Amino acid sequence: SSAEPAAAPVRAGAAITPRTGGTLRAVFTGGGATESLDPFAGGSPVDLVRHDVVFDSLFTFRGNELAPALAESAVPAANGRSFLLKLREGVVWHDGSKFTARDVLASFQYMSAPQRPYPSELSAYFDFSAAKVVDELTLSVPTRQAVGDPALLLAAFPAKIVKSGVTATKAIGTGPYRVEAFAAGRETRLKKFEQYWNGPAYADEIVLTSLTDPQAKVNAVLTGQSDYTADIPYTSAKTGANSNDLEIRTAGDLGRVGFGFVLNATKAPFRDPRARKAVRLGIDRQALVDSVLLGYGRPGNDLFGAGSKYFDAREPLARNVDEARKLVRAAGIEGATVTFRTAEYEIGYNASTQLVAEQLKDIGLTVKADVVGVPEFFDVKALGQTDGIVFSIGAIPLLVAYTRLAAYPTLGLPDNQLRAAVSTALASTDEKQRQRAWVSVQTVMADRGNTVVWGLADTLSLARKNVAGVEVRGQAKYPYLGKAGLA
Amino acid sequence: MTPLLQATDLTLVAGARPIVERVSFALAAGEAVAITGASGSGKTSLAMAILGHLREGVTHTGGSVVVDGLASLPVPPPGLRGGLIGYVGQDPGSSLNPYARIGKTLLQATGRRVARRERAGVVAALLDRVGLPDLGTRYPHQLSGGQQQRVVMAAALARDPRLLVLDEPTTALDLVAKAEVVAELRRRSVEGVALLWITHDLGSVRSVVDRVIVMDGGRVVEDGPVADVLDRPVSSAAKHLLTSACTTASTTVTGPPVLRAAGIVAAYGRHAPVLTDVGLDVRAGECLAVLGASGVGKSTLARTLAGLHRPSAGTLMLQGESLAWDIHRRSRAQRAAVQLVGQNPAEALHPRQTVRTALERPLVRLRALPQSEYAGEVKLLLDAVRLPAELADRLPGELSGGQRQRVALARALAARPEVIVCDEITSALDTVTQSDVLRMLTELRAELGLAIVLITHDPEVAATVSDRLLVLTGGRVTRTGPTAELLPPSESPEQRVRHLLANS
Amino acid sequence: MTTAHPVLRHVAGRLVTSLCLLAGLSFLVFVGVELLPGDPVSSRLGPTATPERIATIRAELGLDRPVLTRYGEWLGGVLHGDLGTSSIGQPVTTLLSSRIGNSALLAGLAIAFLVPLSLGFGVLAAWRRGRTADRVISSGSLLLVSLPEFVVAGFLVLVLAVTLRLLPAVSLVPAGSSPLARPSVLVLPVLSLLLVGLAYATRVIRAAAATTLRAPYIEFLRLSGRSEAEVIRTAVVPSVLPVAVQVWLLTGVSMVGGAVLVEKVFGYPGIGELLVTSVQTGDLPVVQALVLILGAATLTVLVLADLAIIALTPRLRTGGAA
Amino acid sequence: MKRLRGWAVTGGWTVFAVVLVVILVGPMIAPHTATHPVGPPFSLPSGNALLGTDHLGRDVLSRLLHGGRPLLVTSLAAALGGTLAGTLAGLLAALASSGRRWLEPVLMRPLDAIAAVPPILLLLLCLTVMPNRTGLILAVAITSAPLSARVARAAAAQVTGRAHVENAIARGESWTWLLGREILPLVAGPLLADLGVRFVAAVYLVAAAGFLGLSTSDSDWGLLIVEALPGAALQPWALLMPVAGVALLAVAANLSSDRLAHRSRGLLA
Ligand SMILES: Nc1ncnc2c1ncn2[C@@H]1O[C@H](COP(=O)(O)OP(=O)(O)OP(=O)(O)O)[C@@H](O)[C@H]1O
Ligand SMILES: Nc1ncnc2c1ncn2[C@@H]1O[C@H](COP(=O)(O)OP(=O)(O)OP(=O)(O)O)[C@@H](O)[C@H]1O
Ligand SMILES: [Mg+2]
Ligand SMILES: [Mg+2]
Repeated sequence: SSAEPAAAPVRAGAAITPRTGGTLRAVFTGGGATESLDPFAGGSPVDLVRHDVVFDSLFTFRGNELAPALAESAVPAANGRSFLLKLREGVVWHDGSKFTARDVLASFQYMSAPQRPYPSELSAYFDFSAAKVVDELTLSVPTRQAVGDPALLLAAFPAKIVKSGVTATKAIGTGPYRVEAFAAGRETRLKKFEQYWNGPAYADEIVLTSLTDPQAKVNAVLTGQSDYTADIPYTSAKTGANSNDLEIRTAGDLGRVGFGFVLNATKAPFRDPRARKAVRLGIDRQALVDSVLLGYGRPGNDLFGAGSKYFDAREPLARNVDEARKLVRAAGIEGATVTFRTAEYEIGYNASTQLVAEQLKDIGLTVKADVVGVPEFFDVKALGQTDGIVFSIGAIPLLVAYTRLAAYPTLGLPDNQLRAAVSTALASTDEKQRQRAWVSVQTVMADRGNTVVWGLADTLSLARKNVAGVEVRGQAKYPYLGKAGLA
Repeated sequence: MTPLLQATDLTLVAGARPIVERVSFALAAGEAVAITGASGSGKTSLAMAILGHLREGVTHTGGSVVVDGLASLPVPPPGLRGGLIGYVGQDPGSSLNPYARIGKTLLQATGRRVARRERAGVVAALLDRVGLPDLGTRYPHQLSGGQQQRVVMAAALARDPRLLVLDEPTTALDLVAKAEVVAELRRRSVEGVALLWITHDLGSVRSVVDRVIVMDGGRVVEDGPVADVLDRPVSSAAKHLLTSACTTASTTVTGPPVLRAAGIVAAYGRHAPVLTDVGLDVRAGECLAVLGASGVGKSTLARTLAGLHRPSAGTLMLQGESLAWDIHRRSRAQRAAVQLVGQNPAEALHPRQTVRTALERPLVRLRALPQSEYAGEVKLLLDAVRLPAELADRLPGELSGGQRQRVALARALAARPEVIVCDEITSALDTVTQSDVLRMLTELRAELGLAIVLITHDPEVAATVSDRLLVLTGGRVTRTGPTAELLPPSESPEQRVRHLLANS
Repeated sequence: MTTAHPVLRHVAGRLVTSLCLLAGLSFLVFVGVELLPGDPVSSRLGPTATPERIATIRAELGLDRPVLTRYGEWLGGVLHGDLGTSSIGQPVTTLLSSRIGNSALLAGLAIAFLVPLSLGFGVLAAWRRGRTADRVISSGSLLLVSLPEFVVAGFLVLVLAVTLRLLPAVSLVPAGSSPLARPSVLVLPVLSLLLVGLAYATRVIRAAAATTLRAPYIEFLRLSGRSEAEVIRTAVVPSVLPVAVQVWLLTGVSMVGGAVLVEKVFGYPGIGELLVTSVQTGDLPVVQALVLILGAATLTVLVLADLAIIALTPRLRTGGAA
Repeated sequence: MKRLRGWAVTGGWTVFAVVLVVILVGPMIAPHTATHPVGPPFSLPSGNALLGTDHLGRDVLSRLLHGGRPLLVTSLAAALGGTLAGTLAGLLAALASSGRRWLEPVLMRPLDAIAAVPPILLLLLCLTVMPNRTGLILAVAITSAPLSARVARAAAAQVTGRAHVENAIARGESWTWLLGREILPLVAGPLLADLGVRFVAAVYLVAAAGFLGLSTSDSDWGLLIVEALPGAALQPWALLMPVAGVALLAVAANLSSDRLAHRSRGLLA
């Protein structure tokens, strides 16, 4: 049957290493005219890919582990109310000048200014206005609340370091590539920066192309106009590549995105934990994976953050319609109608809502899909009135995932034990204690939580076989190309 | 010698009704033949068949037409039209391409490329042949009826065809213009061009044609040398046609005028005025004839009175009360009171509405008649204009030219007007029908006090039916007075016109 | 006395009316976009933003002030040639400048082919009414009309680009150059736009020409021996032009701002997609500027279209209808 | 040849009738519901699903059978409404050029203003004020009215000066008669062609509205097409069948309206 994938996707060019030289052409989803060279302005995948190779962060992820980048360490004070940031020596900017602590201080202030279209959320944790330069390569930064692992936050939120006193749109960074030409919504040409602190990159040149239509991205590679594209639709993957030269790759376990729903636990019927549990038991995870993800993924265990550190990889619940019906009856909501809010914010949101609505008919719940347009999806007022909302979270640190959910009054779970455990996980400077806190958080969520994560979706890319060195650091949709090139 | 044109047993039917029945005749090269016959006798249908064309709804069921050895039916051979046969249709108003200027139409009619520099000259020369000034830059709708007709004639002559098929080509022409056209055709005939000339006006073709064919009910009832047929007709149809009957004693009507216009100045766009200070009045039961050369502004005057053309100055009174120039500002009674029968009957009828609809609408809009009486009234109206009742359910395209003209007249009568403005309403009618219609109008004058403004180029008609006369020259009224004084019965038509125009 | 005079007066009057319309329109749209669901700030920040932050940023951007005040400021800016700043901080003028040219190029090319082709096919079909040529053209155009442009575009890409590799699948235009520098990237987008517009224009022109062909003067022209080519050229074509021009001009206008799907499928840098994304993300300054520019262009074209009716209809041209 | 033409026309009517019947009784004869998955997604035609399944494993045939009615109700209503309103305005404007000159700008300027707003914006604005089927019909109708109006006016301008129209005006005929009986029959051809195109455009605008979260039904044919597009290579039937449905409807409607125009000599030229 056509439900089987055409060919199992391969792991990203693991066996081959890139050679030095050549031009790598890659296509990513663009943001049209809203693209920007300013790392705190452009927010589309192609922007993020570009920011990643032009600018550096203080810390980054390698897989789900933290790795130092422009910073060497961030040592918190014992009470967690400040930390000392030690910077790397010998880093130079694209214009040849030396990188210093003053640049970092200026960047902190720039990124947290509310005029930025995407101001960094770090200012919720750190008091950048009171940060001080200690010496050429050291800063001291006070925090607004106790933070046990500041490096994690500095890596998790966008915190690219821009040069002090230079407009960010000039795109002078410290990264492995510098901008040669840029046209919003069309193309960026990047040239290798020979003085990169981590050793020069492989490809001499990278051409990033922006397209918005998923099929167009695939076509660009199929017809040889480009070498690589990430985040291709499952239908394209299933159709397969038309040449032996190309392959479909998967980002692997760490690059999966959790797809699911968040139930509104602040009002009936999902105020009742039995009702929430009934939904978890009522859905058919495998069917959803087979339909919405066309089999490219695996069932989820209702917890967000798969692939990140501290994740509780327990077994998914099996579908149990009888049990679910019993719970529905016990909660006194048999035959009730609930609304699930959805928009095609990501491919598959509307489809999964429609399918879940069909599946929950079996347990005596009528789900009314409230399909809205993308721009109004996160309308706070509307979120408060709906009973459930379709949601997805990729492999981001649990801390970020749970703070994001808690930020919306109707998405967070009103549970004291949970709240306490999350604060501990944030504040504690002790690794063991943090780990225990995360176990506790996820136990609560698994037991009586309001998230229904039915599947972990693969992120697929289409590449010429000689494209090598594409790394996933954080989200697989916007991979890191600093080490990529042609073999 | 084989004839240039040979029709053998030609039969055309519309529906089940034959409209041309077993017609046979021949035409030698250089010969000139007139075809005449009552309105609706099949003349136009025959002419079109010679050109290899059948109107929609007409089928060719038997016989043949051979022109210069080539059969025109069912499909005309290339070169037949235009090159071999030049054609002037019965309806000049709807014959000209409304999107092309006259000059362009004429240049095309020459059938050859004319160098840019010579174009204006060629056009002027073609127009001059039919007695027209240089109207090359005008569009057809900017011409008077007579001018359109002569343009069509000029186009037919432009290519020197060997046979000219002319379908009533002089109906809209005054005597002077007609004389010019006839003279031109006589020249052609002498040069060896064969003529097939459909006409009701046998008097003026007499000097041109050699033979006359008389048609009746689709058949040829008489075919012989011109003198024989005109002077010693054998068939009853021919006898009938040739005894021009209508004579009505002109009277002097007194009383206040029904319609009185004064000081009319009318122009088209920014051109110089067509009418200057024109005034007229007409009393109940009176017939006022408006006489004037082609293009002098007669139709403009008619349209102005009817509220369809806005004059730039002038006053108008109906029954002593002021009447608005703009039709939109006239009341229902006023609209009914003044009716116009336009010059171009082909355009006056909606191509997709039956005769019945055309006649019923005025009953609906202008006369509060119960619906049950419509059918009877339609019958009466058709009868008044001598049309058979079965015509009621036909579309205008299925009527002959004279039939259309009479439908338009009947439509105007349907409104029960007090004044009827008739713009050349008898031009397409044979003498019999013409006198019938004119007699009918005269009766209406007497019975209902209908006032008539009769626009005509034919002094004969004016002399026969009108009480008073108004002569337009150069856009002004140059003579006005009782008909009997201005057109003494003792003078011949030509004399009368010369006389009239010379005095103005 | 020149005949152009009343026409000039008419045009002047129409332009003044158009300016008023444009002003009214911009106000309505300003207020209207305000009413659209979704909020510019929250839709831009996406799911990572907390409600408090959204509120702060709204205040920072001045979005909490009355609409009238903001409209007044915007209008003042426009009168000084300043179209404002987009929500990500770029001047709208620079954002639009190259894209408007690209869109106009696409539409212009499509129209340049559309005009002769639709006229040719439409008149041919009417002339051969009921015959094979008509059947082919009529059913072909009907079929094309029934297909949405994204299906047509997708099909063209599949056949001409992916399978046959004749043309580029996406319109990659190097930064800093114009699509004209690589004409091959224009072929498929132009073709897609053309096919859809062509089907429509052909149908309307066919119908108009068929009506003309039944007019008595056509019968007479034929009877007097004019060749069919002459009849078509001098009588049929002029009679369909007034209607055809409306269709061409309005199709052209809609191609400038409405080629969203085609731009998307080919990644062509035009304004159609910009408009849609700006509407969806509530980027008011960009929407405003686009509506203003497209509106001005449309109204100008409409005035031209009206003049075309007058110029191409003899009765109106000579009757001083202006 | 004549025989062949006759066949084509009969064929056109038959197809039209079949499509109409399918639309009317479709929901009753559908083997499954429009929403319930019956197999794996994108499966090709089989005994269980005669036309295969869509991206969610729902039966394409059943969705097709359920989706005809909303298509007709929404898209056809919108197209008819827009064309009617536009035509009326255009014809009136053309007619007014002889008498009431002021009427022309009153009718045409607002339509110009509408034409000057990008359709997508118009659609969104309408739907914000009236987020239901009526709003959608209204929105689509409004976007299509200006073009219809202009086509109608340009066509009518060619005939308004004719003597028979003048005569009708002179005898005080009502606007309805003047428009409906004097002018419309002579310009109906282009307007009918326009209507056909408006209908198809409406189908896809309605489908687009579905993606803005404003769908009025869950299996409108336009929606089926939009949904089937990404997987067209895997399951072409899911795309082809609704496309064929829309095309058939358009072709058949046009064939028969051509025929209608030909036959009813009293009504249409
Ligand atoms: N298409 C048609 N369908 C039905 N009847 C028609 C059609 N065309 C003409 N007729 C009828 O055929 C007869 C002959 O018409 P034709 O036009 O040949 O007459 P005519 O001799 O030219 O008359 P007139 O002098 O009035 O022009 C008329 O009675 C007319 O009503
Ligand atoms: N729309 C127009 N624009 C400009 N000139 C016109 C227009 N209509 C008519 N004319 C001119 O006005 C003059 C008067 O035309 P009108 O139709 O009143 O003449 P007429 O006396 O009825 O002639 P005929 O006997 O030939 O019908 C003519 O010279 C004609 O060329
Ligand atoms: Mg005749
Ligand atoms: Mg006249």
